[in-house]
Amino acid sequence: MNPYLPVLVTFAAAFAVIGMFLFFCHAFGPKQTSKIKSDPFECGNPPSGPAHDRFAVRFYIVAMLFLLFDIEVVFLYPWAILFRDLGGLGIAEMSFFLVLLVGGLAYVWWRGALEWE
Amino acid sequence: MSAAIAFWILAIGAVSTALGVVLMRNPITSALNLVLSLCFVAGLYALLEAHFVAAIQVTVYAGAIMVLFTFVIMLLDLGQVQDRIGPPEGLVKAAVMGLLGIAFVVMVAKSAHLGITIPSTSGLTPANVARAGGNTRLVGELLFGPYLLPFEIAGVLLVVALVGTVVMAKREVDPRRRK
Amino acid sequence: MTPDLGHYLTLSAMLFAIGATGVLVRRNALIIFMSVELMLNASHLALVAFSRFRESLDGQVLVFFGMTVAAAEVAVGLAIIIAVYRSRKTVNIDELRQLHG
Amino acid sequence: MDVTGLLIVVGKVLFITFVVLNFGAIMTWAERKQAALIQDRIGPNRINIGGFKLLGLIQPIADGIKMIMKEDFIPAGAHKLYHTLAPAIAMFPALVGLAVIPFGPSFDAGGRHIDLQVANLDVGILFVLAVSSLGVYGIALAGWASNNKYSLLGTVRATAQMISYEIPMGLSIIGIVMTYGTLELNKIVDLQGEYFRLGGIGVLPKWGIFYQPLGFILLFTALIAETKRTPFDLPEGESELVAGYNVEYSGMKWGMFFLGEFASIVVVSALIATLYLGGWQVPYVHLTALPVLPRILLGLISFFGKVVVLCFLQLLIRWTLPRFRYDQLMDLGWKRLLPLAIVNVPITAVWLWVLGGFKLG
Repeated sequence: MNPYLPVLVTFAAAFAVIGMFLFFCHAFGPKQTSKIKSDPFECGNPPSGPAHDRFAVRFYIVAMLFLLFDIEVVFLYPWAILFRDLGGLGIAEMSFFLVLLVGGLAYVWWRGALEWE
Repeated sequence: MSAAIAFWILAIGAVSTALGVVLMRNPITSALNLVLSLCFVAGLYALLEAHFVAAIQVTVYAGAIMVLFTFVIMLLDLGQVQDRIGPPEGLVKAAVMGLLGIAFVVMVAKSAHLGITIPSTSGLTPANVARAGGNTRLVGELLFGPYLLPFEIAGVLLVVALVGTVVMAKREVDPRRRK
Repeated sequence: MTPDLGHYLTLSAMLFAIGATGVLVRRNALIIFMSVELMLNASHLALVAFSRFRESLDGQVLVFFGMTVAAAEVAVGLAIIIAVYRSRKTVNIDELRQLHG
Repeated sequence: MDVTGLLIVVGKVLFITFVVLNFGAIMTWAERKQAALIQDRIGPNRINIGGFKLLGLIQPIADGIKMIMKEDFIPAGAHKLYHTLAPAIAMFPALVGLAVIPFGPSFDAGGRHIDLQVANLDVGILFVLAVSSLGVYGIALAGWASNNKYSLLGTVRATAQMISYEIPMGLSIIGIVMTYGTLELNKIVDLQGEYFRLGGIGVLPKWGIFYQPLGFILLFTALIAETKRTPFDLPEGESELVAGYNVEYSGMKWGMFFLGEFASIVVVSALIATLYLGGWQVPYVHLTALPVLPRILLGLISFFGKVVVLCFLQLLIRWTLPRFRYDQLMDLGWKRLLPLAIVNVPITAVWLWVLGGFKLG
């Protein structure tokens, strides 16, 4: 049997559960809207300022670093599987890569991109 | 039979969401359509027995690259910006491009000779791959064997990208610019 | 009827054509960038299909490198888009024509 | 088409879905009871059916009914579709995460080999990583679609936190993959049934935690951060952000975020139990040599016992530690866990070489 068939069945079950929940909350709850209720909730104060403001670029830097490091992590997986078979050669191959990785991290750290406050 | 059904569902899903990327006005909708499209293509990879590539397609492409896109759309507050295809000359351009695209697809479909088989080079049928330790293992063996140099160069490329992005965005981290 | 190489190539061509259309008709730099990713993805699909039907895994290794390049490209490209947005307050490529001859 | 095989698959899927949802619901009760215990209170004890209170165990059912009967409120200016889609996406990874985790030993019945694992994929553990990396979109959409600045702030914090801790998470699993040489979780569990031998006698099971004590701590920390619970609950910091990305949610949609959160605690526990604590293996008992029924029972008890202990541990952490500041959170992720996870790779290499499972030549 194709190994992905059970995965599809799991997805179907998850969709069914989620759909059921969404249907329930749509079907059984009351519906009473009012002007005040529809306002953005800010602890009872009248809402102030735009809801969609631009936010600090530091968050973007985090996302960017995440993307690049994520790729590096994915690079390590096939190597980790083969680790025992590759022996010393594998160590040498990965040392170079890890030195690059650590170098990149050290640079980012040094430039202060990891500083938060 | 079930492979054919899966192929058609995934293919229709991939194409319709790809159309969504190009046709939808809201950038967030485009981005989400692209995420879906990438996931459908990952499903096709799985159908083609490329398990490792399918997994990293979801992890890296849908789960990291597209997160970055979503972040930028939210960061620049572009979610509300409605982008039009453009004035009449834009529509003409769209129509011409669409026709050219259809012509291209027809050309490929005709020259690909539906039903053709190409000679196997190393006999790595899915059954043989499973016997030799699985798809991920064999891809790894290629990666750390004949493709070692490209692998290390890719590592260098990533570090260059890391340095580049930090330099580009560094002005923002400058403490003087903070509120 | 099991899907064969031709089906996958045709699908790949369709995705590529859709992406190319997006690059040429949209004006929002981010959506153009996403369309580029769509084209790249289409070519990856062709590579994986070839790899499966040639029964060799080299195509998948190429896709792996392709994704690495895509990640690096997106990280730098989006950093550029942000930098442009900060100085020009727009990501509409029609309004960004300083380098226009 | 093999109908019996398909039915078995459907049965296993229903089982894990049932387990995740019910464990998740019971966790809400356990959390409140445990908090009460720690803070010297009584906790939920009023709900009863015909006078039977069952220690307040009926509370989750009452909560569920309450949430269903509440108004499904979508604020003005919100994006209706995405507002509805967000909790669905957020809950999805928790519901499918258990699909590749073996929860019991395999056995033969009726001339058929049955694995107590829904799907045995070639990429195994990468499937969990791939699915969980998609959960970010649920949170991102929730804040973006709500048209509320506190939601958006919570969202930005939550996504930045989740992606920051995904790196140490992926890196610390590398050590396990190096040790066992495979991504398939059933093989990893099988290998954990062997023993470190001293003078020919098996003294210690080859569990991941004995190979990877550092990796265990790193992964556990990173996974707790992924579930966004105290001390990592900044995205929901009530005192700062009202409630973060779920401010504008009510009724069952709100419940889906929280059921998803509790369900992901269960998935996290199952993953840690599988990778580091031997999965369904019972130390010093050779399960595969036992007859079918005791084998399955012991395996299930062992696996779910470990899951319960790990869930309990997470609740204990939640009620013991105060919330981090955001800069501390980011520092922990990028400046502590990430370097440690990188260092863990050479440490593992040396350790495996010392233990003799690996040769340089």
